[in-house]
Amino acid sequence: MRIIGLLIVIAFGSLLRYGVFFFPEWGDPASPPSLHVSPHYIEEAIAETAVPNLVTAVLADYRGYDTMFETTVIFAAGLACFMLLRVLQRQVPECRLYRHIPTGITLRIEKGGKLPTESGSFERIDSNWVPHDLIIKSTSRFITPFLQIFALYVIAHGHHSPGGGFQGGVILGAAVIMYAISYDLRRSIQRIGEQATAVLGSAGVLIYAGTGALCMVLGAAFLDYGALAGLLGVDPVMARSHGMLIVEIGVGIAVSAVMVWIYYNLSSAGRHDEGL
Amino acid sequence: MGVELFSDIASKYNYLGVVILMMIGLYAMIAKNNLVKKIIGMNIFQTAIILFYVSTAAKRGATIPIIRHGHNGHGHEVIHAAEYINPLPHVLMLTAIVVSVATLGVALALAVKVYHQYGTLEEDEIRGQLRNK
Amino acid sequence: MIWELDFIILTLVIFSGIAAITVKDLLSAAILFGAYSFMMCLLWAIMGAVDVAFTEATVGAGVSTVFFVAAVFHTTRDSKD
Amino acid sequence: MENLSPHFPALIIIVPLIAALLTSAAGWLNRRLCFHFAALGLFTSLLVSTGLLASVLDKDVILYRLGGWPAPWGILYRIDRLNGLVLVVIFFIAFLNLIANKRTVEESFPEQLGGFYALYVLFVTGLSGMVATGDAFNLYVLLEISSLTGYALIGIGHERAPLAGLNYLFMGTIGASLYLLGIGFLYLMTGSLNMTDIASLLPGFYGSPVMVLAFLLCMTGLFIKMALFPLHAWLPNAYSFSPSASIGVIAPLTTKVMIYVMIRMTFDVFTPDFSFKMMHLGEVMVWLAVAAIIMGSLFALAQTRLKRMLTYVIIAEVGYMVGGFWLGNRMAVTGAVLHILNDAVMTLCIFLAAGAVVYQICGDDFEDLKGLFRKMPISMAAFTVAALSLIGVPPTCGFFSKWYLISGGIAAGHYGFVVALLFSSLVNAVLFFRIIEIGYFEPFSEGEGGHGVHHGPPAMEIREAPAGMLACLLLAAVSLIVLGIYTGDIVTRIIDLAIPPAI
Repeated sequence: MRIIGLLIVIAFGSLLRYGVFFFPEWGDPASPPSLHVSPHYIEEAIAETAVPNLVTAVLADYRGYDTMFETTVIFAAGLACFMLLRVLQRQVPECRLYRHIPTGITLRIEKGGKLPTESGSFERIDSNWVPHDLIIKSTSRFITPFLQIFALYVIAHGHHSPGGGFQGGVILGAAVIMYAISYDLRRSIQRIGEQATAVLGSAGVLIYAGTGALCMVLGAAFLDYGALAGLLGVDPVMARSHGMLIVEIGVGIAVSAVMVWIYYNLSSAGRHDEGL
Repeated sequence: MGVELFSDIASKYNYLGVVILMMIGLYAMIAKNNLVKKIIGMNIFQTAIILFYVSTAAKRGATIPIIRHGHNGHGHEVIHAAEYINPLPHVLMLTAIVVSVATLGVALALAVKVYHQYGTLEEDEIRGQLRNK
Repeated sequence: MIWELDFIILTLVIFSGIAAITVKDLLSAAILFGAYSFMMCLLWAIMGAVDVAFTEATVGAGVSTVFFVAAVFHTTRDSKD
Repeated sequence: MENLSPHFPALIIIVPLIAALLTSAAGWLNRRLCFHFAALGLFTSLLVSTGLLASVLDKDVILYRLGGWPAPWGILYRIDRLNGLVLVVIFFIAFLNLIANKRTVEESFPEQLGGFYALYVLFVTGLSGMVATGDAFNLYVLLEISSLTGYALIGIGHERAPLAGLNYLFMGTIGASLYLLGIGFLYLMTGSLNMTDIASLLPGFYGSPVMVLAFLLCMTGLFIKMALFPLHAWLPNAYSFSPSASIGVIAPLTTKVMIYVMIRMTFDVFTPDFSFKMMHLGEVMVWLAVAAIIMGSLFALAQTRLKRMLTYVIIAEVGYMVGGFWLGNRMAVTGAVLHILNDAVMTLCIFLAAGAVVYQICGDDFEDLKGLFRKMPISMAAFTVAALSLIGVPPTCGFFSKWYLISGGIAAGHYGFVVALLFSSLVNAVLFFRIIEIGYFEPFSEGEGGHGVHHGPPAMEIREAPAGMLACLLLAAVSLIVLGIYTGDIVTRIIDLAIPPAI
């Protein structure tokens, strides 16, 4: 296998190496990609969409249709991980372990047994439980709000600076993932349940597709945000800018929810127990 | 000839880097035995293609594709295409990165499932188990 | 675009890529892959693709590495190659 | 209806997409709605695509600007006669299979209905988008949607399914990445992503090695995805271990849509001039196809399980279409295009029948099939029709596409291809008559009962598949014959006009 692999790889590599001889020079301003389609984006985007970040303008407007499916791909991945890994047959485990948080004493409750009355001060743990590090816990508690605000900023400010729905959504999801790592998965699922992540994931993509469909209902082409001008009370160019903001928010919601969803399923192999 | 070759390499070394990375990724996917290693190779292969696209966008003497003075509504200055890097490949590659992380998620989910089934991530051991059945 | 810097980082990218697929321990491979992604993100930032670099930093170096670690946690760290 | 008709090209993709999202959400809120959302979405798309085909028959080509941007800057949808037809087939098959497998899905995934149906509908969305799009990069994104959902639909099966799904994922990702790289090469040379625009710019680069490489990369990527012979290794395991509900849509559609995409790329992007006359690939491709047909048939002979045997038949069928297409004369290309259509419906019918059998007797070893005609007469009748069509017996549609392919092969003077086709028909005859024989002439696996049903209690009573499954199966079988009868119309009114005059 190793030798076959090496041969295939060398053949493939030398074929590509041969092709590189005939490429335009790297960074050449006169190469076709710099001359044919892109000048229109660079020169006209701000007049046509009022968005200075060209990448956002092209991403969410000129090629907004691609981006809708990009979000759908992520959503499909979330669904796929759920379908592949999630174990839903809940058999009652032989015994459950509960830890009394103030004292650190662990209770072992056999099948059918009930918890003592003060259940608020107990937490469910697994047999491979290890105490979580205080430093990590407090640091993550300190960082999380800033991370979330930064994520919102990235989503909202994608028109003017690098960023946008996707990056912001991942950061927002990462904040939850960090919480789930530094505390434990059960607690994170209590806050943001599996159902919430799944429904939010589809809702995010639905915001995107729905915006496009709304444009269609208003008589323009699918995703032609200019049609929203009357609804938003601005001129068509600003309507494009606002339309992009709406879909970026949809992307942000979908991506953050799905990232958390994938993490839940992957980190507990679908059992939704203590996780990492 | 030698000088020409050297100047060719010097002006396109980035594309050569792409080729090398692709070879690394492809080699890992074909020849490695461990499933997680294959997944890493797959990701390297995909990022190499992303690097290729980003390289096609580069433009000497140009800046990042965010219009200056664009914050207060419509810019009044004339914008020259030569001043800004081509944004189109960047857009495409944002999509490709997303696709690669989606593929990664599904691949890892499948790998975890395979591990639960066979108790190993090595392909030859799995094949051996299947043959013994 | 500073080509010297670009060249150095490209070399680092290639080496971390090779390291990620040759190291025996899968957890190390995951972390090396994170390093690879991060170098790649720097490379793209140098080439002016700020949005792509940002995405790679959050996705490739961030979430992907977490996914890898999660998967390795539920499988095994050992690998024969 | 009237004011919506200009939006039809977008609606065929948007409706199933939104239906998939609603299905997934419904899975968490009210599980009973899932099936209805999915079925409604696919049925609407089927209606819309039929309307689209009707209007494209008069109008030649329908263009739709997504986002309202003109061609090279925005994404364009381009519906012509050929992909209008393919779209109808996609939705027809997806809808029929969905209805047929309602029961099996509910039994296999009682708690994950929403997830399964959403994946299913997203898979169909991706395929139909690939067929409709006029943008080379958009095609990649949709390809990844259909592939990712396909990996999941396969990986949720039993036994070796996760491993097969993972192998499929590796191969599929290499294929899609090679396609992406090929598009990147084209972009580097032309600076455009729109298919028509690329085609208009390419004549300046006909001699360039980069263009040849781009062509080779795109084609290799697509060949991996369509499982052409030396690159087919992922297919048999992936298809034989996945649940019947997923395989009923994946097997008929994936390979055929990839073949359509290959036709689209060669005609609309690389232009027939370049692909057929300048690349000198035709001969090589036809011999590869011959190898695919012969090897697929031989492997199929060696199998002892029904579903696994059928997967090798699919590999041979891929060879038919690829070979016919690369023969490059009008007759053979017509045959290849017609065979996309026919083979999709044939595969649907045969896999539905196999699914019904597996559902009822919980196994697909040839040993288990004994006495099946008595047990499930209607399903086996449909199975026989599909088998006759795969062999190529006249009233069924399989005969006509094979006729075109063989005449094309003779016209091109490529007798190797003709022999391979005849050989494969012969092998198919052997394969299917063997199964029919097992099902018909060996009614009792145990000795009790002797010679008939009147000795005591009947050892085998009729245990047909559920009514919904049976109705869909019959509909598929009937449509095989209907397609056969209307072959002339399909060829003269649609396919003839869709093939560029240069061929």
